[in-house]
Amino acid sequence: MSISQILFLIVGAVTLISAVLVVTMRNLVHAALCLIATLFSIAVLFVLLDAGFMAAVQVVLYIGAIAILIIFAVMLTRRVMADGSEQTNSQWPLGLAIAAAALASVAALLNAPVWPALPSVDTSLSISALGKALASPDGYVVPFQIASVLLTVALVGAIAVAGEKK
Amino acid sequence: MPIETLIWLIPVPPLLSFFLIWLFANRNKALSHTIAIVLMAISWIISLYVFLTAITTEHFGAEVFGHSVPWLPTGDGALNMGVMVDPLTAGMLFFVPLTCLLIFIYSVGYHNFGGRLDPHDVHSTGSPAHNGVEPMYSRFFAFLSLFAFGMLLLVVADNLLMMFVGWEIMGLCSYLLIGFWHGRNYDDPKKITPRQAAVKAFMTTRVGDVFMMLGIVYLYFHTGTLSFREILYNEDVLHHLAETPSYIVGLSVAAMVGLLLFAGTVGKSAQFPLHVWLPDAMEGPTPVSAMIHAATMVSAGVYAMVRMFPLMSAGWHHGEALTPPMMAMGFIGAFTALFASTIAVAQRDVKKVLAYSTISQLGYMIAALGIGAYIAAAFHLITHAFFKALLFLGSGSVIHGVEHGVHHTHEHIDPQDMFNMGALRKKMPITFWTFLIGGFALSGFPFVTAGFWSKDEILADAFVANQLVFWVLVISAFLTAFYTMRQIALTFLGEPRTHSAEHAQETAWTMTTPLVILSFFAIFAGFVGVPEHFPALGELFHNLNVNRFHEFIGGTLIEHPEAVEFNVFPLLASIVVGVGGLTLGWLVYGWKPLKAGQPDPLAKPLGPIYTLLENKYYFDELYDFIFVRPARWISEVLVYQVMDKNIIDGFLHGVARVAVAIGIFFKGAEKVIINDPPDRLADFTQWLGRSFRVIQTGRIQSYLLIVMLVAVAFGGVYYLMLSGLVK
Amino acid sequence: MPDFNDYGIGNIIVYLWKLLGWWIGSLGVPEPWVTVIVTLVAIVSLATMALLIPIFTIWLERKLAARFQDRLGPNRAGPYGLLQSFADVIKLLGKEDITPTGADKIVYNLAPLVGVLSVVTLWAVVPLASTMVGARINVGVLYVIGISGLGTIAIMMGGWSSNNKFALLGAFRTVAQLVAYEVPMIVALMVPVLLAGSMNVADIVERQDSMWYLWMAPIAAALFFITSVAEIGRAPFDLLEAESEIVAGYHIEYTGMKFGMWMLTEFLHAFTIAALTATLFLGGWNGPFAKEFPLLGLVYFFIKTFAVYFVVVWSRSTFPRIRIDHLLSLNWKFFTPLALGALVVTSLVMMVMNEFAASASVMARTVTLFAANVALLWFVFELIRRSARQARAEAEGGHDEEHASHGGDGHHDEHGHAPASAH
Amino acid sequence: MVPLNWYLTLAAALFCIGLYGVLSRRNAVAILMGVELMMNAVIINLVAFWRYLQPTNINGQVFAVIVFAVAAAEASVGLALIISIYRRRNSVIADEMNLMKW
Amino acid sequence: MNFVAEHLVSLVVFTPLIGMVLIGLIPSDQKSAIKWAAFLWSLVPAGLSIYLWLAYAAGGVGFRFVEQAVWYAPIGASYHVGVDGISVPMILLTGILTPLALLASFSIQDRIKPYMMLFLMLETGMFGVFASLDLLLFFLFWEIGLVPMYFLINQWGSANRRYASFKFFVYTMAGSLGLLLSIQLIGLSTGTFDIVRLFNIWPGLDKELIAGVPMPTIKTVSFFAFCLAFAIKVPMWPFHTWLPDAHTEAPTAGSMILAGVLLKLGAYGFLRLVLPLFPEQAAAYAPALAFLAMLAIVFGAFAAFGQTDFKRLVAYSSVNHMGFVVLGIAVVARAYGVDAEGWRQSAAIAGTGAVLQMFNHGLSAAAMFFLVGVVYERAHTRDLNELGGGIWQYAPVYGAVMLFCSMSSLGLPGLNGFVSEFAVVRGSWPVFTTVTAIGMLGLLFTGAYILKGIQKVLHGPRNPKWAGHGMEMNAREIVTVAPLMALMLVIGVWPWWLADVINKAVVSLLG
Repeated sequence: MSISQILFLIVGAVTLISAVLVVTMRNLVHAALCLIATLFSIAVLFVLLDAGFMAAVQVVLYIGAIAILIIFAVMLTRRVMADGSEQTNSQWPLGLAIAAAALASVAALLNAPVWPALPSVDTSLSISALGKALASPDGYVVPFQIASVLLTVALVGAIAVAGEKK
Repeated sequence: MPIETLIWLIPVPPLLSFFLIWLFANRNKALSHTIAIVLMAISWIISLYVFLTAITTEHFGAEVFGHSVPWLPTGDGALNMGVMVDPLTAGMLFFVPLTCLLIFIYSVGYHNFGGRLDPHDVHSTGSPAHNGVEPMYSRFFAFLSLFAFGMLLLVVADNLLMMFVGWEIMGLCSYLLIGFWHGRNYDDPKKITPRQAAVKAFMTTRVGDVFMMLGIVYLYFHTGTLSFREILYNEDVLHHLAETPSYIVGLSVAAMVGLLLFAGTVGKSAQFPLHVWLPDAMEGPTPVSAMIHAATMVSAGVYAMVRMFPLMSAGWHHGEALTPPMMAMGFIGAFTALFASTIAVAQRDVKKVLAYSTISQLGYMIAALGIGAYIAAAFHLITHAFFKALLFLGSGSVIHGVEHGVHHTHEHIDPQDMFNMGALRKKMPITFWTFLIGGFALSGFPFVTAGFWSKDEILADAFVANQLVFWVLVISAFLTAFYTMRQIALTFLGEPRTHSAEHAQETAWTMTTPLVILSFFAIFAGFVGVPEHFPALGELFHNLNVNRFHEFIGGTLIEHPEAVEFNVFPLLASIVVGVGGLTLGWLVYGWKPLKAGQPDPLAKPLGPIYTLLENKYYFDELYDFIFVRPARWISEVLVYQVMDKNIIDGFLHGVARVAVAIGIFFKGAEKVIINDPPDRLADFTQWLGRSFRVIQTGRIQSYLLIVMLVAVAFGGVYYLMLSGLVK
Repeated sequence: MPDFNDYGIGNIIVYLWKLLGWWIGSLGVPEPWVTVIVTLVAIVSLATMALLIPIFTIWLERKLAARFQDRLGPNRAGPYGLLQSFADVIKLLGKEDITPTGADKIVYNLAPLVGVLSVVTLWAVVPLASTMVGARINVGVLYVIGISGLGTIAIMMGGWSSNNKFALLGAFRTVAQLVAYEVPMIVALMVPVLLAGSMNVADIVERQDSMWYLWMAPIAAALFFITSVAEIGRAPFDLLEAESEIVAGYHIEYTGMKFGMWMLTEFLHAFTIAALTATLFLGGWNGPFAKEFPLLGLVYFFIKTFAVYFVVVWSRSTFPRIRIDHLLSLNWKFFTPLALGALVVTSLVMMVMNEFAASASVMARTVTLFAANVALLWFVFELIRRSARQARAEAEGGHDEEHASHGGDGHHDEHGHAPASAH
Repeated sequence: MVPLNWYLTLAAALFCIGLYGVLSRRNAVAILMGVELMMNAVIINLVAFWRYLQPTNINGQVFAVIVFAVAAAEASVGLALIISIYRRRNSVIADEMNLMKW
Repeated sequence: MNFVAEHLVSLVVFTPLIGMVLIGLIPSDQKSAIKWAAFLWSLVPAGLSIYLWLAYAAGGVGFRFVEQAVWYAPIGASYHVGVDGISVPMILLTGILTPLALLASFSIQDRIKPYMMLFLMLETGMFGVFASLDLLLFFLFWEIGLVPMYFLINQWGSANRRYASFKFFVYTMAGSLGLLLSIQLIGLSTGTFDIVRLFNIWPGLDKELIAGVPMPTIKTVSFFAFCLAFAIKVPMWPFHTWLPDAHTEAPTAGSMILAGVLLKLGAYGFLRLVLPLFPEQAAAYAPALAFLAMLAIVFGAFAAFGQTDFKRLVAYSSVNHMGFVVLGIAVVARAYGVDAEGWRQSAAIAGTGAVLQMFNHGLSAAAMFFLVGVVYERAHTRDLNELGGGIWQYAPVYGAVMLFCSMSSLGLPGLNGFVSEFAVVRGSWPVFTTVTAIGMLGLLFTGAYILKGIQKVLHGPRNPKWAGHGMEMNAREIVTVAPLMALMLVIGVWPWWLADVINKAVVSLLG
C-alpha cells in the first residue's frame, strides 16, 4: 500500500464522511461547512490526479464563491428553519433506498470491467494546453464562449429574479 | 517622360479639375476658376508639346504614338482602351485645347467675376444673374472642365469605344450646360426654356448615338477590334469589310457600319434632319455655345467622320462611284449647308444666326468628306473652329455689353436681338474689329482670311468630284457671306436703335484677350493649307515651308490623296460669292442703316418665305407632332394603362378572384366534413387528461424520485443483461 | 553530506536545510519519510516566521499611526516601546476565554483558526528568494485567490456563530465586500500572469528581473493593491469591523487569545498582501546580485514589502472610511470595468507586439504598455467626468453645492459616483 | 498507485449521497447542496477519466471546466430563486412549493 | 484563422442570422441601439464577402470555397455551398448593399426591431441562394428570401402596401411552386440534388421515368417550370406587373434591396440552373426569351417614361434594365454549343455583360431608390407633378448625387451602366440582330425617362413649396450613397477587375 493510496484513502474518507454530514446535519450552517470540507478534499483529490488547475479552480469557484453563496443564503433564510426542526421530508426512506440502490448498481457495474492502469506521462504542461484548447478556433472556443454567455445570462437572471421589485 | 504617358496625361487635368471643383472648391469662386484654367493650361501645354513632337517626326503617320491597356474581357480575348496620336489627332490637339483654354479665360469675364454677388441672386440660383457675378460660378467651371475632358478624351482615343465615351460625356455636359440656367422661365410660353432645350439636345443627339453604338457593335463583331489603327490602317480589314455583305441587301458591312456611324454624326453635328437641337442650344451661356459649336462637340461629329473616312470610303478610289455612306454624306451635307444658311438669313437673334451658320459650315465639311475631299474637310474643320469660336465669343461680348446697357437703362428688351443693337463699333471697338475678322473669315474673304483657303479647297474638290454638290455649296457660300454682313451691319454699324445699345460698353480684358488671339488664328491659320499649285502664293508659302498641312494630314491615310490640280473656275467662284455676298449684305443693311423699330428689309420682298425661314421651316412643330406626342401617348396610355394595368393586371386579378371563390367553397365544405370528427377526438383526449392529472403533485422532489426510480430500474435491467442473467 | 562551497554564504539557509535532510537520512530513516520530515520542518519554520512578523508589524503600525496623528505612540515597554507587542500578548493570554451562550461552539472556536490558516498558507507560494520558495505550484496565483476565499469563510463563521446581530451584520458586510472585491482583484492578477505567461508566482518574479510589472501594468498594480486592501478590510475599507457602526463587527464577542488570533490574522494578512504586491509587481526578491546571493534577495524582498506595508498603514491612518453603497458602486462601476479594460488593453498590446514587433526590447514593450495604460486611464476618467457632469446636472437644485462639486471631479474614486449613487 | 475504479466508486458514492440529499431534504438550500455534491462527483469522474485514459488529450479538463461554469450558473440562479421565493412566501420548504400541481 | 478560411462561405451566409438573434436580445425601446447594432453587425458579413471576393479573385476558376456535408441522406440532399465567378460578385453586391440599406432605414421609427431582424434574415436568404450548390438548399434559401420581404412591404410600406405585398408574395410563390415540383422531379430521376453533379448527369439523362412520357417532354416541362419561376422573379415581360407595385409600396431600404439584389436572384437562377441543366431546351427557346427581353426593354422604358410617380418610374427602369440581363442570358443560351463564326465569343461577351449588368443595376437602382426615398421623406410625395421641380436650388448636394446616379442608370459611358449595356448589345447583335435593333429604342427612351425624372425633380425655378423642408441630404444619407457612387465610377472607368472574374466563369459555363 503506497503513500499515494494511503493519501487517497484518507482524503476519500474525509470526502465521504463530510458529504454524509452535509446531507444529514440538522443545522444547515454546519451542513454548509461540511460541504466546504467536502469540496476542499475533492480539490485535494484533483491534486492527487495531477490536475492542479482543477484543484485551484475548485477552491476558487466552489469554496470562494458557491459555498459562500450557500452559507449566505442559509443565513438569510435562517429564521424559518429553526435549527431543531425536522430537516427531512416524508419520502426520505424511499430516497435513501433509491440512492443505495443506485450506488449498489453503479458499484456493481464498476467492478465488472478491467480498468487501465495510471499512465505515467508528464502533465505539467496541461495548463497551457488547456488554455490553448479553450481559446483556439480549432479547439473549444465556441463551447467556451457559450459557457461564458451562460454565466452572463445566469448573472443577469439571478439579479433579475432576486432583485428587490420596487 | 515617354510621349505615350504624356498623351495619357492630356485629358487628365480637366477631369481632375472637375472633381476638385466639384468636391472641394465649390464654395470658392476664385479658387474654382484658378483650378480650371491652370489645369486646362497644363493639358494645353502637354498637347502643344505632343503636337510639336508630331510635326517634327519623319514619316509621321506611317508610325504613330500609341499605347493601350486591356479594358473589358471578351471571352478569350480582351477589348483594349488606349490613346493614339496620328497626324489628324495632332492637328486636333493643336486647336482644341487652345480654344478650350481661351474659352475658360473668357468665361471668367463673362460671368462678371469680381462683381459682387447680387443679393437677389443668392437664392435664385438656376437663372442667370440679374447683375453681378454668376451664383453658380463654380458649377459652371466644373461642367466646362468635364466638357474639355470629354473632348480631349475623344481626340486622343485610339479606338471607337473610347471615342464614344468622350462623345457621350460631351453629350452629358452639353445637356448640363445648355440647361445651366435650368430655373429660367420666359414670359412667352412658346419660347423654349433652357431646361427643355437641354432635354431636346440630349435626346436628339441620343437618337444618333444609339445608331452609332450599333455601328460600333457591328464593326466590332466583324473586326474583333475597335482600334483605329487596326481597322483603318489595314488594307485587308477594310477590304474584308467592303466585301462582306451585311444584313441589308446591297449594302456591304463597311457601308452599313458607315451609315450607322454617320447617323451618330448627324445627331452630334446637327445635320439635317437632326439639326433642330442646335439653335435651341443657344439657351446656354455664350461660352458654352462657343464651346459646343466651335471647339468641341459639333466638330467632334465631323472629326469622327474624318477619322472614319477610310471605312466610309472603303473600296472607293478617286474617280469611281461614291460608296453609299459617302453619297449620304455628300448630299446631306450639301443640303444642310444650303438649308441652314437660308434659315440664318432670317434670324434676329445674334447667336441663332451663328448657330445656323455653324450648321451650314458643318454641312460643308460633311459634304467635303462625302466627295472624298478628306484633307479639305479636316482643314476647314480647324479654320472653322477658330473663326467660329471667335464669332461666338464676339457675339457673347456684344450681348454682354448690351446687357450692361440694359441694366443701366432698365429697358425691357431682348439683349440678344440684333434689331436692338447698332453702332456698337464705337462703344466696343475691340469686339468690333475681331468680330469683323471672324465674319470675313466665315464668309471667305479672299486671300487674307483662313476661311477663304479652306472653303476654296472644298469648292475646288467639289468642282472636280460632283457638280451638283459644288453648286449647292457655292450658293450657300454666297448666303453665308450675305448674312454675315447683315449681322455685322445690324450689330455694329448704323446708329443705336435702343438706349441700351447707347449705353453698351467694352467688356473686360478677360473677354477681349481671347478674341484677339483667336482673330490672329482666324487670319493666319489659313496659310498652312495654301495649295502648292496656287499661282504665286503657293510657291511663296512653299518656299517659306508653311503650307505643309496637306502632306502632314495626308499621312493619316494609307495612300496619300494627291491634291487636285489647280483650276481657276472654282477659285473665281469662291471669290465672287464671298465678296459678292458681303457687298450685297452691305448694300441691304449697311448702306442706309435701319431705324429703331424698322422691320427687316428682307421681310417685304421675300414675303411668306421670310416667315417660313423665320420659323425654321416649322421643323420643331413637325417633330413635335410626329414623334413627341405619339411617344407620350404610347408610354402613358398604351403601354402603362392599357397593357400593364388593364390587360396583364386584369388577367391576374381574374385569376385571384377565381381562387378566392374556390377557397370560400372549400371553407364551407371543410367545416362539415373535416372539422367535427377531430373535435370529438379532442374531447376524449381532454377527458383522459382530466382523469390522469392527479399524479402531478407539483413537488419537485417527488418528480425526481420517480425519475430516479426509473433510472435505477433501467440500471438494474442493464446490469442483468450485462451479466447475462437475462437473455 | 552536502558541500558548503556548492552553496556559499549567499545560500546558507538552503545549505542548512539540506544538511538537516542529510543528517536525518544518516539516522537511517527511509527516503520518502525523510522528505516528509524535511518538508514539515520547512513548513513549520516558514509558518513560524510568518507568525512572528506581526509582533513587529503591530508595533511598527502603532508607531506609524501615532506619528501620522502627531502622537508618540508606544514608548514605555522597552526601547521605543519595542516590547509593547509582547506585553499585549501576555495581557491577552491573561484574559478570560468566553464562549457566549447561544453561540455555535464548534464553529465559534473553529473560525479564528481558519482565519489564521487562511493567511499563513498564503506564504507557501511567496518566493522569499531565488532559492527559497515554499512551493512552486504552477497555479500559484489561483492558489492565492482560493485561499483568500477561505479567509472570507472564516470571518463569516466567526460572525455567524457569535449569535450577535452586530457580528452577523459584520459577516454580511464581509460577504458583500469581499466577494465583490475578489472580482477586480482576480482580473487584475491576470495581467501579470499574462505578462509572465505563467501562473507560477516564482516564475512571475523571475520574469521581472529586467523590468518590474509595476511599470508595465500600473493600472493592474494599483487595482490589485487597492482591492487587496479591501480584502483585508483595512481602512478605508474597514466596514466589517467599523467601530462606530457595528461595534467591532464579526469579532465583537471574541476575547483573549481568540481575539488575539483575529488580530494576528488581520495584521499578518496586511503584511501578506504587501508581500504579494511586492512579489507580483515590484519584482519580489529581484535586485542587484540577488541571483548570486539569494540572502540578498531576501533582504530586497523585505525592503519592498515594508515599503508597500508603509503605504497600507499610511492610507489606513489618512483616509476616511467610505460608505457601504459607495464601496460597492465603486467596485462594480469603476474597478471591475477598469480591471477588464486593463486586461484587454494589455493582451491586445502584447498580441500586436508579438505579431509585428516580436523582437521589441523589454524597454520598448514597457513604454508601449505604460502608454496604453495611461491612455485607458484617461479614457475612463473622461467617461466618469461625463457621467458625473450629468449626475450633477440632475442633482442641481435641492442638493447643496458640496455634493455637486464632488460630482465634478471624476478622478477622485469615491466621489466619481457620489451623485449617481448617493442621490 | 491508485486504481481508477477507486475514484469512480468514490464519485459514485458522492453522487448517491448528493442524490439522497436532493431527494430527502426539506430545505431548498440543502437540496441545492446535494446538487453541488452530485456535480462534484461528475467532475471527479471527468478528471479521473482524463488522467487515466487520455492524459495527453486535454478534452477531459475542458469538459470539467465547462461543468464548473454550469455549476456556478446553476448555484447562482438556484439561490436567487430560493431568495425570491423566500421573499414572497417567507418559506424555503420544498414541499410547500407546489403551485405547479394540477 | 484557418477556421474562417475553411468555412468562409458558410460564415458569410449565416452571420446575418446570428446578428438577427443578437438583435432579438435588445429590448425594443432601445431604438438607436438596435439600429446601430444591426448596422455594425451587417458590416461583418460585408467584410467577409469582400474578403471572399478578394480571395476568389486572387486566382482560380470554377467552384471554390466549397463546403459539403450530408444534410438529409435518404433523399440525397446535402448542405453544399460554394462560389464561382458568377455568384461571387452577387455575394459581394449583397454584402455591400445590405449595410447601406440598413443605414438608409435609420429614419424608420416604427417597430424598428422586427424590421432590422427581418432585414438580416433577408440577407441570409439572398446569400444562401447565391452560395448554395444543392437544389433543395437553393429552394430553401429562395423561399427564406421571400418571406421577410413580404413582411417588410406589408408592414412598413406606404399607402397601398397590402395589395402590393400580397401580389408580390402570391406571384412569386406561384412561380416557385413549379420550381419545387421540377426540383423534386430532377431529384427523383437522378437521386441527387447536388447541382454540380447534376450538371453532368441531368442533361444527358434519358430513361423511362413516368410511364409513357418521353424524357424530352419531361425535361421541357421542368425547363418551363424553372423558367417561369425565374422569369417572374427577374421579372420578365409580361410577368413584371408585381414589380412596380412592390417597389413603389416598399420602404426605401426595401426597394433598395428588392431592386438591388432580389431581382438578381431570378437572373442568377437562369445562369446557374437553367442554362447548364437544360442546354437544348434553352437553345431552342432562346429566341422567345430574347423577344420577351426586347419587349421588357422597350415597354419598360416606355412605361417608365409614362409615369408620374417618381418611384414607379425608377421601378419600371428596373424592368428596362433587367431586360438587358435577360437578353444577354438569351444570347448565352442560344449560342450554347453552337460554334458559328464569332458566336461563342459573342455569347461570352453577352454573358459577361449580363452578370455585369446585374451588378451595375444593383448599384444604380439601389442608389436611385434611395434618392427617391430621400425626397419622399422630406416632401411626403412622390408625384412628379406635385414635386414640380426646383429642388436643386435647395439641395445642391442632392442634385449632384442624383445627377450622378441617374447618369449611371442612363448608361452614360464612363459610368458602370454603359459597360454592361455595351457588352450585352455587342453580344446580342450578331445573334439576335433585329431584336437588338428594336431594343435600341428602349435605350433611347431610357434617356427620355431619366431626363424626365431629373427635369421634374431638380430643374425648374426655385420652388417655394419646398422652402424650409430641409430638402438637402444629411451626412448619414451622403455616407449611404457615397460607396455606391464610388463603385459606379470605378466600374465605369476600369471594369476589368470585376469583369475578368465573371468572364472566366461565363467562358467555363459555355464549356
